[in-house]
Amino acid sequence: MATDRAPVLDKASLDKGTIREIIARRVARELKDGDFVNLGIGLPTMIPDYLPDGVRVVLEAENGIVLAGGCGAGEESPYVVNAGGQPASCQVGGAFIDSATSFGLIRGGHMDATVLGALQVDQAGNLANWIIPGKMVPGMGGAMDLVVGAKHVIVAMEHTQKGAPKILPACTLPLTAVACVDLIVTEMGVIEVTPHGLVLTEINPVFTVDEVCAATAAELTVAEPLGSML
Amino acid sequence: MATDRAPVLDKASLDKGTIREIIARRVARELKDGDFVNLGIGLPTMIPDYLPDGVRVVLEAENGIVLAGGCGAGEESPYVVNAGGQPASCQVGGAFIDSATSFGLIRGGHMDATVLGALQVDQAGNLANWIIPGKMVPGMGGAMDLVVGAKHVIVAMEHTQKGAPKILPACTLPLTAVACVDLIVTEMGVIEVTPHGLVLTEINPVFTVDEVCAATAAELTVAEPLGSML
Amino acid sequence: MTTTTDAPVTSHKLVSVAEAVAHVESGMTVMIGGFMGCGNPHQVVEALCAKGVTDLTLIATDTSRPGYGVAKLVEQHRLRKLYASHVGLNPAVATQMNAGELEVELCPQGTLAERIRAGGAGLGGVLTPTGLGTPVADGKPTVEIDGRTFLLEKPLRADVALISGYKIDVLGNVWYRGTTRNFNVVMATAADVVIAEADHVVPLGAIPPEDVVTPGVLVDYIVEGGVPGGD
Amino acid sequence: MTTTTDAPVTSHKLVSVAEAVAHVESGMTVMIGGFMGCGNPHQVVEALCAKGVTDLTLIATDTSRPGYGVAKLVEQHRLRKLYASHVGLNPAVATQMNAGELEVELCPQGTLAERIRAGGAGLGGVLTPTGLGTPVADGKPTVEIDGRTFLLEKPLRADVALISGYKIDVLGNVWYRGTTRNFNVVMATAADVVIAEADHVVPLGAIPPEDVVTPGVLVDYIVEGGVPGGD
Repeated sequence: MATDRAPVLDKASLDKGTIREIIARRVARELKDGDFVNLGIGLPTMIPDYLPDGVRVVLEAENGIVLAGGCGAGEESPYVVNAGGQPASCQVGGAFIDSATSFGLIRGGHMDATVLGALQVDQAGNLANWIIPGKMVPGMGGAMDLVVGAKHVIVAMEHTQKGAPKILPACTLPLTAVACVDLIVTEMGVIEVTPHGLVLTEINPVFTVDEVCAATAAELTVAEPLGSML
Repeated sequence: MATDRAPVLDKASLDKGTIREIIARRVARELKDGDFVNLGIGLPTMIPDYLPDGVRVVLEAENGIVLAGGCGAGEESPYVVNAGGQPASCQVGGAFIDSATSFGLIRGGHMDATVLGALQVDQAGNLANWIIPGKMVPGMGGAMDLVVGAKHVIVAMEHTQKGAPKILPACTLPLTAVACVDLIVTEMGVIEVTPHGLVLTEINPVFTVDEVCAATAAELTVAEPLGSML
Repeated sequence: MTTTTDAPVTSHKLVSVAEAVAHVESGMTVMIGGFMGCGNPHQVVEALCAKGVTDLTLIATDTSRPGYGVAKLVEQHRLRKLYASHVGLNPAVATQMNAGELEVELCPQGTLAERIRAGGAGLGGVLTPTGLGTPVADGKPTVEIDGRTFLLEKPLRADVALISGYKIDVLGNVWYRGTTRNFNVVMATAADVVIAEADHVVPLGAIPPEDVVTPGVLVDYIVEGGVPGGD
Repeated sequence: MTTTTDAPVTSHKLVSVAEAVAHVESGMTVMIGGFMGCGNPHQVVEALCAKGVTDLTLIATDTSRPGYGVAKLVEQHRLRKLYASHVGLNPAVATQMNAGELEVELCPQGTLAERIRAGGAGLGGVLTPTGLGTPVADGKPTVEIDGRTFLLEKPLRADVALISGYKIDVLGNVWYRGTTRNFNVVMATAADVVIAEADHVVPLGAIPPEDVVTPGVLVDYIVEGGVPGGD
């Protein structure tokens, strides 16, 4: 069973895997029992592993599964894939839906939360996560609809990109959506997007507030009291 | 089996039932094998009885049946009704659909023909068949969508209302839709709506052209040769 | 570790009819699925009448026939406003309209379905050719798109949607029998609270995931309603 | 009297793969259902490649992964223009884009689904909040509705839609397995000619009318395509 708190570590222990686990564990605590949730590819897919006891969420795969599940080795079917195109399953009590219905659920505000990565987030809650002009043009897939439609949009990402801040006063990359992000969870802390800007509400105790602020290009208000994200 | 021609009668034999049969028989010849068709309540529901040999149509009930059928005595189910709210069935090879899907089929141009009655039709193909202000306000139901969406809109009605013309230079009642009618079939003849106005293409030989024109307030061009509708 | 694949999500959606209608208050906007009574949630409608709410705004494709299904809400004067496509077979509507007791907005049936769908799918409105040049278009904006004109019809949502299904599992997944799906499908998407009356509550897995029509995530409460007209 | 209840409507929809792809000509706009190859009509795509058509405009949510399904049309340089929501897992797309051989219009996945649905349902466009303030909105009109702004996205239609179903009866009624329904459902509504590849052609009645997802009236031709990956 999951313990819903990550162990406190020292900075030297923060390798890639540990960072991802810290972020996934913390995001998992944002989800409530019964929530209908869409998780982006990569890190967000780790979140179900860290749900607190008694919390079950209904995962969507936006290509057409309500109550999506994994797929054991040898159980792959050419008929069931998830939104990453990987073999998947529909759990008992779930449903297969078509894409118009799926995005009706998403755009229509029926989804409690979506968790996804970002290239940049800014203090207005603007999100850039789909294109680097002249370089990466994979297409937005379902991301634009998800961040516009979900009730809570949680960005789960490493705080910086090779040391460069990703949390900015204003995104410089083309946006995925305007003023859509509610919460940013990184390995350094938890940041709420409020009408008055970004508020650091929890910190990873291996970092100081000054270190978090230094790694953040946008202005951060520090909540009092400041909680621990672990 | 149906003979696809009505017998030629004299005017005295034109009682209500005969009039309806003449109209239904003639409209039936407009339908092609495999056509997807919606028939309004009343007279249009008689049309399947007169389909020529080898012609089968797929009837829609816009409340949710593709390939709708009748319902024998004792076979009524509270789960299956037609668009008139009457007990109905779905034939083998049919489908039950929801209302948004049903009207997607209708509005989207997937329906080959719809046949319905009218209070008034005019020479621009305008149709009034749903409201008499201050008197009858039943609601338009699905009629407005049907006449906008179906590929062929056929009005099947008695030529006059108690002697008063129903085919007018311009409808005086509120419209169901603008320029939607393709063909008018009455007990007196068959009238095509063309960009140049109304053309009488077939006549019921018990009437003279003068009689048809006298019963029609709109101007009629008479096709040469003028066929028999029977 | 707890993963989502360990066990089905728990459901506490199954409630009594009385608990269900406790979510409907006077003055609310309520959508009710069905077509001429077929697919109305009959038991929930009965309970709503018994509860005595008034001044409802009802969104329904029709008002059924006297004494059957949603007709009761009209006959018992529970409505202040009605959105419908057809009211001709329930004379109480015309009587109350003429008496100034009931405001009626008539809406083409396909437009009504699409407005509700838009409300449930987060769309800003419906661009339809239906109703142009008719009284339906009065006072509504039009939009020109590639040389064609479309009427802009606004989305419809409700405080509560009351729907009916034949088989509903404990997570709220709905399978509809016959023509009962009609407006139930779109209405399940377009209300803050969705109450589904089941002819039969079935175990999880009884409806194959391919044959679920309304996914359970849309349904908040399930009422075991019994069967209209037997079986 | 012949009534429609005497016997099922006759079907001449079942054709060979070669006959089916005869309806696709160079320069046409083609929609192909599927998501990362799952639910692609694999046999029809193969036949289309073999036929040698070029300059197609393809509407598909993605371009799959190398060598699988619709990816082949890219790899064999059959496309002039592409509408898609995601092309990142098929490197041939970026290569051809950068070489100026392929024009790509990226469209949010939900907007793409809704634009196709609008095309099939006779709606003038889609009013969506998705894409506002992003490059997707460039050059597109917006509409203000009750104080909120929506992007007006135009309907999409095609000359031919190529879809895939698990069970298809001889009238063209389709039942989809698993996640294969994805874009197949809306695409079946939005093309002049709809060709459906069946994993299994089944007798009339084998799909209960409640479980039909795409009604046969939408399908013009059926190809018995065999099964992707066995069973």
